[in-house]
Amino acid sequence: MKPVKRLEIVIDAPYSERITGLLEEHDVEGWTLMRGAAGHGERGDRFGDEITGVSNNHVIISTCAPERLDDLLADLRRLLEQYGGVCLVSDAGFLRH
Amino acid sequence: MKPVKRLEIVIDAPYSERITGLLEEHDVEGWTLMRGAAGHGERGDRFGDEITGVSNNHVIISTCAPERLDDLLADLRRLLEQYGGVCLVSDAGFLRH
Amino acid sequence: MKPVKRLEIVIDAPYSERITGLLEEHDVEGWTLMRGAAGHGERGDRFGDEITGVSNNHVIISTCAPERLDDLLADLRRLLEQYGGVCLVSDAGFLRH
Amino acid sequence: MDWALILGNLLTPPVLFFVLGMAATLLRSDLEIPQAVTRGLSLYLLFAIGMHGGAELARAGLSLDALTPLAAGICASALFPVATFFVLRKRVGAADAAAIAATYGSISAVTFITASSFLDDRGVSWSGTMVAAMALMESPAILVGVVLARRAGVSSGNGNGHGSLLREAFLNGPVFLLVGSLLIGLVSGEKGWESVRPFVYDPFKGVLCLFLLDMGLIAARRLAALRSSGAFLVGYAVVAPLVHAAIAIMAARLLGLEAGDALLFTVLCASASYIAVPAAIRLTVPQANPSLFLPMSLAMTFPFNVALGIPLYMSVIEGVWGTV
Amino acid sequence: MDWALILGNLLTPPVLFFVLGMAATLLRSDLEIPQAVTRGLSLYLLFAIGMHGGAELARAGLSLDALTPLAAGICASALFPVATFFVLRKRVGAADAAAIAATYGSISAVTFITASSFLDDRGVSWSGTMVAAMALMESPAILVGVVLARRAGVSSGNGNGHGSLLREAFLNGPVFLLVGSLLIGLVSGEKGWESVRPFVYDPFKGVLCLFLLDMGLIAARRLAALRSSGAFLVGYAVVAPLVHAAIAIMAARLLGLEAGDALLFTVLCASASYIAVPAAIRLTVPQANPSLFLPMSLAMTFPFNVALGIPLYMSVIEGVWGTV
Amino acid sequence: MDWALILGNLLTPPVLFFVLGMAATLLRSDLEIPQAVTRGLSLYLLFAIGMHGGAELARAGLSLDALTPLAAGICASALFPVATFFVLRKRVGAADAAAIAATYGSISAVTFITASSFLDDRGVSWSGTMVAAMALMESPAILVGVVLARRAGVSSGNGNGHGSLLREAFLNGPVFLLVGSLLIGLVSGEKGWESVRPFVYDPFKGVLCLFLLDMGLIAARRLAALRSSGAFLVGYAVVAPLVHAAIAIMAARLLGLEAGDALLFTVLCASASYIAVPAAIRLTVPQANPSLFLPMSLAMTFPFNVALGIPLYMSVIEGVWGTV
Ligand SMILES: Nc1ncnc2c1ncn2[C@@H]1O[C@H](COP(=O)(O)O)[C@@H](O)[C@H]1O
Ligand SMILES: Nc1ncnc2c1ncn2[C@@H]1O[C@H](COP(=O)(O)O)[C@@H](O)[C@H]1O
Ligand SMILES: Nc1ncnc2c1ncn2[C@@H]1O[C@H](COP(=O)(O)O)[C@@H](O)[C@H]1O
Ligand code: NA
Ligand code: NA
Ligand code: NA
Repeated sequence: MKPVKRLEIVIDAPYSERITGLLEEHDVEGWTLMRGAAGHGERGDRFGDEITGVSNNHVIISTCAPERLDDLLADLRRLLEQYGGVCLVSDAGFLRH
Repeated sequence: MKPVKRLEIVIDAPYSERITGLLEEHDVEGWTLMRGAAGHGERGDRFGDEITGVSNNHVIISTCAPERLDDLLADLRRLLEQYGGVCLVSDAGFLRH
Repeated sequence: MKPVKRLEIVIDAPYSERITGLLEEHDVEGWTLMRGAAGHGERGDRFGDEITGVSNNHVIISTCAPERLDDLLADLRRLLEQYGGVCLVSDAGFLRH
Repeated sequence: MDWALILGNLLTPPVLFFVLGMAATLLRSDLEIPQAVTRGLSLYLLFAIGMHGGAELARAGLSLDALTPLAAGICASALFPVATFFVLRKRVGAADAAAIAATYGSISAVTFITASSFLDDRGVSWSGTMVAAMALMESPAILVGVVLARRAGVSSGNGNGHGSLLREAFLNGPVFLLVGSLLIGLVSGEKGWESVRPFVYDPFKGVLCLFLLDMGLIAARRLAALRSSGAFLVGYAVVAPLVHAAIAIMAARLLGLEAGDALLFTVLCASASYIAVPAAIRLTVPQANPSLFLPMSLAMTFPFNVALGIPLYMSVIEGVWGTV
Repeated sequence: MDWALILGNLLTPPVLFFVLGMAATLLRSDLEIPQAVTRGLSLYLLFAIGMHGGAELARAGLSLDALTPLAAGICASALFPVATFFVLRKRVGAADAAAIAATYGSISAVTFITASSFLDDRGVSWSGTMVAAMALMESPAILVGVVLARRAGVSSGNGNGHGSLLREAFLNGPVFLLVGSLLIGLVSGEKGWESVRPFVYDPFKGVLCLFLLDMGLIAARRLAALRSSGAFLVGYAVVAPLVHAAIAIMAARLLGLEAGDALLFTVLCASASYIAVPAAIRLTVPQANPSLFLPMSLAMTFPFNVALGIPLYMSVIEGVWGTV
Repeated sequence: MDWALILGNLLTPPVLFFVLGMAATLLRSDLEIPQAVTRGLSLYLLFAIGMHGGAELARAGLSLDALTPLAAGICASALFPVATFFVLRKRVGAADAAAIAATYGSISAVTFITASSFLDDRGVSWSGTMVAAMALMESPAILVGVVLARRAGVSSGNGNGHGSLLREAFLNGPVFLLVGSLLIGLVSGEKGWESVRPFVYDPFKGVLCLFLLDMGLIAARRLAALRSSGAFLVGYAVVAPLVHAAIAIMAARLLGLEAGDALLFTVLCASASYIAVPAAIRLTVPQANPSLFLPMSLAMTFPFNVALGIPLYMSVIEGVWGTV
């Protein structure tokens, strides 16, 4: 089990590809994306009921090596500033098949 | 990146609004809700297949300042006792747009 | 609040029952399963769009007592080796209704 | 006993698809229907049967005659739970007894729909009043069940008392949609009906087949949970519909209902809810264990009624009414 | 004012189901429609109205006459946003003004569909050209809105400039499906139309009822957000359709449209987008607050048009055109 | 070569919607169909084609004549994989060769359905037997593919051997639904068919259009993955259907099938599975890389067959059979 940083990002559905693109640029081991979340944040309520799904939140989970976290977060912060959304970071052990 | 407590609550779908209401009363920064989870716990199996969705689990993720955790948990415990469900608490760093 | 190990497993949809079966064999307190995740890993992209859902990822969250983690991971590793997928392990506090 | 009728029913597409669904789960096929599809189909069925019933009511006009089965339905839905509660209370505790009482006092819209399609296949007419009766029979059972639980000391789940109880009984999603569609069908009359007919009437039976396939999958998944219910409750899940049906047939005869309406009334009394009531009970009596009342109605009573009950009740009614 | 027309409209199934949906949310019923079903229904409606319009166009042939409403539609969709922007800019800032401008310059396909179904019910004919006009009126408003925002100094959300803007205006999911279905309907002609007709035409009104039920649920959820918009914007959401409609009726008269087409043209101008535009604006002007423009169009303008606007505009048009 | 036939096919709504879907993904439109809707539509198509085939079989009666194409289908589905496996094994390894072998030995229900709709449009008749042939051709290919993999030393994915293999081959969701619906259609006969016809038959082509739109979206998403497959496999994905089709046409001629049935038989042999087989292979040969066999069949063979293959095979058959 490898020690990693676990990232959990909540982002508006239309921007999620930019986030996963960024993650891949930073060579993360992989990511998982869950669609269609509702939510509440600084920019108000999300009911998760919209007709195009454009105001859904997507939840993205990923991991990165602890020493590469700062770089990744610097870039991520720029995207979040532009698009809204949040990121939670925590310590975890990573077990790959 | 602000240190926070990450909360992950699994609750029966019909009660999720009471949980998010409670979270907002306690001034959390926000929350994210994922619908339609299946599960297994003390009260048996949830298949996530029911016709009204009333026996689905909802998963709610939120954060709060570490010093406000105890207050929040005291209230949350009361709701969970009444309705069933569980809560996982862990340490995390929080990055907001 | 009881200290536990939080497990987060991403696995191909068709194998998720074997994972939850394994978790139950190891007497975890319960588990929650979220269906239909997309993802990216060593074995390529998952779009979460397939017609049978067979290439969806399922995300399973569970907890176990810290002292029982090693046993559980040993068995889990064997399944992941066979089927692909990943597991994240972290520390958490567990609050049950 | 008209065995041909029973066998004939077993060979209609709706029943066969239900059996196919159960078989899929029991044989561990990986056939799976996404929950959103299940819920979409059930919304369609409630919407369609509501509109249909409303249009039939508009056609027939509201007469005094129509009030008889409505009143009978409300009485049945309020009285059966009382009896059930006292029969079960000692064995399973007040909360679960109340939940089962509400479940069996209320009705199963899908059983009703299957019965109406059974009648259509045989060319037996039935009236829109029965749809109204169905709509009216959901709420009293919920109310009575919850009040019985409260009187027996089971505390309120949500702490805001009567308002919330009434809301669950009457504003419960499926009840609301059914009643709303019925009223809209009634108000918008023949012209409204014609405009929605190609959606709500023509494809109805086909959708029912697909939905019953899904119900088969869902019901069979709950068979395992029946083991923990014990033999008494499993037996109850088959005996209760027979007892309710017998009472209902007698009542229908006394009230002078036509054969078609008599079958539907019987099916309403004999069927148990697995849509509206579980939703309402979860909110008002959270102490009740859903892995008791839900598998009983879904995995036992529902299949029993759909496969055997409907033609059985019909063969009795045909015998008594003297129409073949 | 033709009150009978307005009341009559209120009693048709589509409007009644919309009201039922709003009532469900306001009375806090737990009726809920899964998002996948909502999105499936909306795909169906765009697909169906596109095919229908294309088939009508194929039937009529593309004539010079048809170009008049198309050109008028494009102009309206480009000019209304400019006016809106300068009216609102001081009050709500450039980003939100541009978003609202695009929203009200664009159109609501569901309002259009409801109006076409209103015409069908009354036996008033309308032409496929109007579907083409609808398809053409989505993109200019988006373009103009975004360009206004950029000129006012609101920076680009995605950093890749014009390419991405054009993509959002023309390749936006709903616009793409509508235009694509229209072209396919046009190309595949009568034979193609006959093959899809039992799916896209016959059940259309029934599906519309179910979709409007859902729209009622969704719209009512946003009523609370209106409070934060302030009285000015709420008022704007009712006044704007009336002003747009008045201008549109005059234009339709000058251009010599038939009564049916005039109503549809009016409804296109008077309606505001809550599907295509919000999607495009989120990507091109992320600074705009979706809890302003979305509730305005969805919770105010849409219900207003569906319940009152359509028959109101029709009664004016009938008066002016002199056809009863 | 009948170019008019090929061009004519390209201009039918199903093919145009497939192209529209591919265009949407390639132009990076954000058009997206929720997975629950995709899966719902595919369940509908399997259910509908199964019922339809069953009803046709019931009508024709089970005759000895009907057994010929069934037996031929089973042989094709068992033999093609063997040949494929030995052709590919050296190049891609045993696990992937077995997976591709099963994929191309099995069939694509949607290609079959598109071909049947192509025949209907041209007024060429075909028999329900072909639906039965389709249902029978899924499982042998899976069995043979897996057995070949096992013999070549690829270990079992799930450790419970033959039982599980047979389950995947025969109880696989799509296979189970198709076979089940076929049997139900057969058993419930004309009366059952009439009751579901307005749901399973009339709207069928319209639903197919919507589904093919979705298939276009899905297929185009996999085009990128083809790059990693290499030129050999990409070429294989076009050559294989041509080779299979040529063999199938000869066999159909020898067996004396009518032109319509010959086309369907050819399409079954020439098409590759992307629904049933991937599902089964994932469970029985998890070592096989799904980003090889899935994009080949979904992003190459499927579009090729739908757009060009079907009319191409038909023009050959018309030439050989001498019917125009
Ligand atoms: N503290 C939080 N915990 C969990 N999710 C959050 C939190 N804050 C915001 N979110 C999610 O992020 C989305 C966007 O947040 P915001 O940009 O602040 O409106 C919200 O709709 C929530 O789903
Ligand atoms: N240890 C656990 N880890 C993750 N989820 C759990 C755990 N225990 C219970 N759950 C979830 O919480 C739901 C309600 O639990 P319970 O009230 O114990 O039946 C279950 O259906 C699971 O989805
Ligand atoms: N580092 C990671 N973080 C989150 N999810 C991951 C990670 N790596 C892999 N996954 C998920 O696990 C699935 C299977 O991974 P793999 O077996 O590596 O292809 C992927 O499709 C992702 O959804
Ligand atoms: Na009952
Ligand atoms: Na407008
Ligand atoms: Na084949």
